Amino acid sequence: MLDISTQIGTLKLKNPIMPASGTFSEDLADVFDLDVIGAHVTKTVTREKRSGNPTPRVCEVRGSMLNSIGIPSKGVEAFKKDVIPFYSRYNAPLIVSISAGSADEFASLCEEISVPGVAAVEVNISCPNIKDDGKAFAMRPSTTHAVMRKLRDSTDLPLWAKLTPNTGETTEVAKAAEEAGADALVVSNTLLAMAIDIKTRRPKLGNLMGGLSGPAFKPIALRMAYQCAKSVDIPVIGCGGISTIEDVIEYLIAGAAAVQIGTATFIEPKIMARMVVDLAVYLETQGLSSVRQLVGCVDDKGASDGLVFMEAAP
Amino acid sequence: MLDISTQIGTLKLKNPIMPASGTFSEDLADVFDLDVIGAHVTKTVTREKRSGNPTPRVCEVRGSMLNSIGIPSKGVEAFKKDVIPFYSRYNAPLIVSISAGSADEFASLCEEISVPGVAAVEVNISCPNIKDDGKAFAMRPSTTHAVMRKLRDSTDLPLWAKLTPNTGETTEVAKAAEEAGADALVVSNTLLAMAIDIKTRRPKLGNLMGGLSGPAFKPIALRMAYQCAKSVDIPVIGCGGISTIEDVIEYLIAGAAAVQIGTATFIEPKIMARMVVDLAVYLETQGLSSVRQLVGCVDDKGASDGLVFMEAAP
Amino acid sequence: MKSIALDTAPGTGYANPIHEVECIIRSNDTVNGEYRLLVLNAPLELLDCEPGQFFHLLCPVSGTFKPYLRRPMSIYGYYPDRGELHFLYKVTGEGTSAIATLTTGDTLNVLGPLGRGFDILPNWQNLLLVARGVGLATLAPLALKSRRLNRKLTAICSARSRKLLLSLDYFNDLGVRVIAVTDEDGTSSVESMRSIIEGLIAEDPIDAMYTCGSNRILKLLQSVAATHRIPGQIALEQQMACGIGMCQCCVRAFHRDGGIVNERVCKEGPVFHLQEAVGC
Amino acid sequence: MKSIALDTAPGTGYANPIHEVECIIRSNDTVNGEYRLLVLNAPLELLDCEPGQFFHLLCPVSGTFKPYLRRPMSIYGYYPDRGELHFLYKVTGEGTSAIATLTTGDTLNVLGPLGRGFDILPNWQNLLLVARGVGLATLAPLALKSRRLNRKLTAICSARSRKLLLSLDYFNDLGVRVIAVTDEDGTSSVESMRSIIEGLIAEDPIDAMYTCGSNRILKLLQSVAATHRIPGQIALEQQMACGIGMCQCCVRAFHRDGGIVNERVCKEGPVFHLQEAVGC
Ligand SMILES: Cc1cc2nc3c(=O)[nH]c(=O)nc-3n(C[C@H](O)[C@H](O)[C@H](O)COP(=O)(O)OP(=O)(O)OC[C@H]3O[C@@H](n4cnc5c(N)ncnc54)[C@H](O)[C@@H]3O)c2cc1C
Ligand SMILES: Cc1cc2nc3c(=O)[nH]c(=O)nc-3n(C[C@H](O)[C@H](O)[C@H](O)COP(=O)(O)OP(=O)(O)OC[C@H]3O[C@@H](n4cnc5c(N)ncnc54)[C@H](O)[C@@H]3O)c2cc1C
Ligand SMILES: Cc1cc2nc3c(=O)[nH]c(=O)nc-3n(C[C@H](O)[C@H](O)[C@H](O)COP(=O)(O)O)c2cc1C
Ligand SMILES: Cc1cc2nc3c(=O)[nH]c(=O)nc-3n(C[C@H](O)[C@H](O)[C@H](O)COP(=O)(O)O)c2cc1C
Ligand code: FES
Ligand code: FES
Repeated sequence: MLDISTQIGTLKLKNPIMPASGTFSEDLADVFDLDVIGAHVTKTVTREKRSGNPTPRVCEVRGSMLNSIGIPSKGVEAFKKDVIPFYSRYNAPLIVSISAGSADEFASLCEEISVPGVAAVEVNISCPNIKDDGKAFAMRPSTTHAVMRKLRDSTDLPLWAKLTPNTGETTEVAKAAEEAGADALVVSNTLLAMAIDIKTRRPKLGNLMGGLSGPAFKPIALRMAYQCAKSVDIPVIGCGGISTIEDVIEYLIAGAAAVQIGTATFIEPKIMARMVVDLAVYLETQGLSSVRQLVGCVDDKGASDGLVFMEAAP
Repeated sequence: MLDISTQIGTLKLKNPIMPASGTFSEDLADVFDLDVIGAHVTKTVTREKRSGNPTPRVCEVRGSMLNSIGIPSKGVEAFKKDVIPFYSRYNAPLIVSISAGSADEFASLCEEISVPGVAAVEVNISCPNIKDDGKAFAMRPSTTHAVMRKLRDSTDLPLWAKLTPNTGETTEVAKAAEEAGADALVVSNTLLAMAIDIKTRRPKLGNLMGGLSGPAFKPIALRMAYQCAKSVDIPVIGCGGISTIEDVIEYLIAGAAAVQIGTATFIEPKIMARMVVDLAVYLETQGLSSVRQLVGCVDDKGASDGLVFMEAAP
Repeated sequence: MKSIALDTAPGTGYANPIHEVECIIRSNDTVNGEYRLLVLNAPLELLDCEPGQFFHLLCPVSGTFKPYLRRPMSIYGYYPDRGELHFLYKVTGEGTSAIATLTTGDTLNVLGPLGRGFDILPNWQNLLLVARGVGLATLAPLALKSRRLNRKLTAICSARSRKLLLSLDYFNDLGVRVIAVTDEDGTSSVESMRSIIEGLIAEDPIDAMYTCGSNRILKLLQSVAATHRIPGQIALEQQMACGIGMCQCCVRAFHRDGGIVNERVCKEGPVFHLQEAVGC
Repeated sequence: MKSIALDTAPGTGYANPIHEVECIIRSNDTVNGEYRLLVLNAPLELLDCEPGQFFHLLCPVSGTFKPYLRRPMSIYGYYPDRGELHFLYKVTGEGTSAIATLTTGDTLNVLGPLGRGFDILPNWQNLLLVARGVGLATLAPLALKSRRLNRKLTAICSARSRKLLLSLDYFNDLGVRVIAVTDEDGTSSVESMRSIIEGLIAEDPIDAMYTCGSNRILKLLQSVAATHRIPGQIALEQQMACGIGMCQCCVRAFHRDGGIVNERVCKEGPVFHLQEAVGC
């Protein structure tokens, strides 16, 4: 019997394919049956209503995209009223992504959102720590640890910490999140980037800079997922640039227990549904009986000792 | 009269197009006349002979490449004997890239290489600081400052500091380099990344990880070049993913006073020569009379105040 | 017929589900110097659409053109009887250049129909449409529908030059009264158009106005419509990634309830109330 | 004729400078199930080459194939009289798949000729060539040259099956003595080949041996050549980025002066001394 389920802490997912926060919504239900995927992950929600960043919020770069959506949010009340009930019609577990400008606000939002219908909370600690120096919580181990500690005390639900690629301390941040009680790591959010329209000489994004996602980003996020899987014992959920079934498998081999698909859904809206099938076919073709046989099977001959050294460029 | 020259500190380049270290060598003289470009930049050289990393040293990723060449080096003696004399037949200034495992070794190599025929020294501080904790000097402002100080004392030649994109402190590192006496910043070296062969389950690079370069890397390096140009008063030399004349112009508009072309030369060996012509044509078409009119002309409405905040992902 | 109540309650879904289909190209020819007409073979489920809706096109990667995101394109014509879907487009950048390379027999992946189209409410009998340039692509199917519903339609078509005026034959064939205005004739200025419209209203009161795109025309129609209390609708554009409401990148600001709200062009739009639209 | 002194003094340059040319494709057909023959129209400057040299091909980006780096490919044939450049290739991944989509009249950007080719020293009269699979592509032009130089050449051609044996006609036409060995006939084992070669040597002493690729054959030839003190050359492969000596990614290890040195396959190679090659 083919087993394509995966285990993220106490949460069993029927398959390792789920959406990335901000690239998925109720609207996708008009395209395919959302119950075929392993979990549902909502756009990051904040406590208050927010309108997000100025437009243009998106631009194309060679083979990928930048976005500076920001976190437009209807606020937690509207979210609980409209969004959670929508997803309760599905069996797939609902993962709610949250964000806040300080550790305390983060914790109180987390508490507020820990309601029936929510299976886990993904904490988007790649957002700016406004109360502090404005750098994202996940830029440093210390701020990661501090916010995760408070979050841990605020809920009994599984906590998934979403990391940022903008830091130079990936493994340290991963360990800090684990130590402070994260149940899983999502690796990772988008990478700060920029594009300028040479005709108008203006930044292509209304917000000056934005986050790189899509295929161009894959080798970077894959490296981070590998580094994290080597450094922590909690599950790592790979995210970044996945657009083919081979990409999914590459992440699993690198050590990810599940993956999130973001930008690729914009190009091929049914891609997640397709990948669930393709993954089963792949396992069968390879004579494997479960996803677990793939996770972390990278043949790296113990080379991971060199991880720190590798943080230098070639 | 069309003026496509550019000024990097005391050094005047007849045009802003030059190669990136490690993607250029004497061998390119078999393809075009090397005197048409603004400067010559050598592969990083170390004091001792070194053999570099295990193979495979290169792999393809979607629309770009990873490399883990390492720094194979014939050593400084052979370099002085063979390489410097080769380039002395050209008018274009020779920029020698150097690297070492500690600040002191760096400084003494810099002194040793400060010989006639060398117009400036590019210090590849993106390499690991072996004597310290193995992280690259340019990962942190403090280590950057320390090594640049020693380097500054070791030579009278212009010093170009080559930064790494693997840090979360780009602007702080840039400022530290400037403060310690760098004459220009080269932004930037490659970004740590990884790829796994799903058939063999082995990393595609013999060295496990490597540096991303090429088009996929452009929006990231451009963002860094912009951040640096906003943060320091010394010239910034943009480097990363440039493969069209539009890319060159985008970097100039973002604030780079010159650019380095790396990976694109592997695809189109004559690209630098072509870009010198294309740049002149572009300026003419736009009714501009000098490169200087482009440098830093980005219309960002003072948005750079938000730089730190932007270090958070969207 | 869908109303544009513009509520954003989640998960209400479309009346028509969204399809992703690889369509075969029937033809892809230049219409005049600047525009091209793309005709696709389309299955029936794609053709259950409304004027004002759009498709999100996956442009081919070929040679130097390497578009990544899909490109939104209004439905210029949908013909269930012939199994045809038409787009009228202007080659502007990488994506549309790539589409222009396609020839008969090639395929194009389309996603749609998307968004909310124009309304023609039962009591809207005398309709006015004002369009400039490629905006006609968006408004053309409205003419077909208004004829099917037996409404009277006047179209003011504006362009830089007479050469660039599009779709005049198309409108004439449908019995639409066409008023062509151009920059070269000096008839396309705001004042000139205002007096044309005021003349039309004086002749026979207009029940609803439609337009798209141009900021200048938006301002003009808002003013005329406010004076005469005529309802109106406008189709708007914005950069898009997903095209189906997920990414929130395509928002625009609208006046509502005395304040400003953001709405997604791809989902709550691209058709909005004329008076709510904020010029830019 | 260039010698393979294998020195790495900088800036010595090639005898032939390197050209980047957009060539028109004359044909691109399947040769047998696994191999394809690509024939390009090539200007004379590209055809001043040596057996064993290679070109670096810029594979087209089309549809799902999006190769980025160039792909190295040995010269299978160069015909200045006909203005033709031939490559024999196996479709293995994205790049070669993309090349396989090209048809007559399309263009392909090639860079070369690159690297150092095989030597045929004046006193090398009786030559042996041992090739397996697509390795024949690399060794074939050696046959043409040896004929031009009036040398005697024997080719041992090895493949999985008789069906996959390549270029036999090509060799036969050139008057080469061909010995075909296959896995299916059980004639391609190391022992079997060793006795064939020993038989040849006994018959008529061999002056030089050539091979490429296969590790098993390398080991065999190194051993036979050492016993009989026969010089030899081998063409090697390695992942390449630049193809012209700049990036240092294509190095391989070689025995030299009692130690191990790294040499660039694209520049000091792809042809190296048989005894210096390190198997892998
Ligand atoms: C709902 C809607 C309907 C449209 N209908 C039509 C139509 O019927 N005919 C037609 O010719 N054009 C139409 N457009 C505009 C069309 O989408 C753009 O011209 C096209 O995306 C340009 O792509 P490009 O790659 O050629 O240009 P580029 O300038 O290279 O595009 C770069 C990026 O900007 C986006 N972009 C550029 N212009 C626009 C624009 N005006 N609106 C939204 N995104 C843009 C592109 O989608 C792409 O992501 C419509 C736009 C929208 C939003
Ligand atoms: C000097 C030289 C001469 C060659 N001559 C021939 C020839 O005449 N006929 C022929 O069929 N093949 C030849 N090869 C091998 C050929 O280069 C590879 O088969 C080809 O690069 C595979 O590309 P791909 O995209 O189809 O495969 P992929 O496996 O998708 O390639 C991925 C990457 O690995 C590289 N790569 C894969 N295999 C090899 C290889 N064996 N050697 C070097 N790089 C490789 C590719 O160039 C590419 O960068 C030669 C290789 C070298 C180095
Ligand atoms: C349009 C857009 C909006 C996003 N919004 C969020 C968000 O609200 N919260 C979050 O944690 N990540 C957000 N992300 C990041 C994605 O969840 C994901 O981490 C990233 O895009 C990398 O994955 P990908 O390359 O598959 O898209 C967003 C990404 C995109 C492209
Ligand atoms: C094969 C290769 C070797 C490189 N070697 C060096 C090096 O020795 N020293 C250095 O400072 N940078 C080195 N780099 C980095 C480049 O100089 C450049 O910073 C980087 O490739 C980004 O530019 P690109 O995208 O235009 O290639 C190397 C890059 C490549 C691809
Ligand atoms: S384009 Fe994604 S929400 Fe409209
Ligand atoms: S491929 Fe670049 S040195 Fe050989």
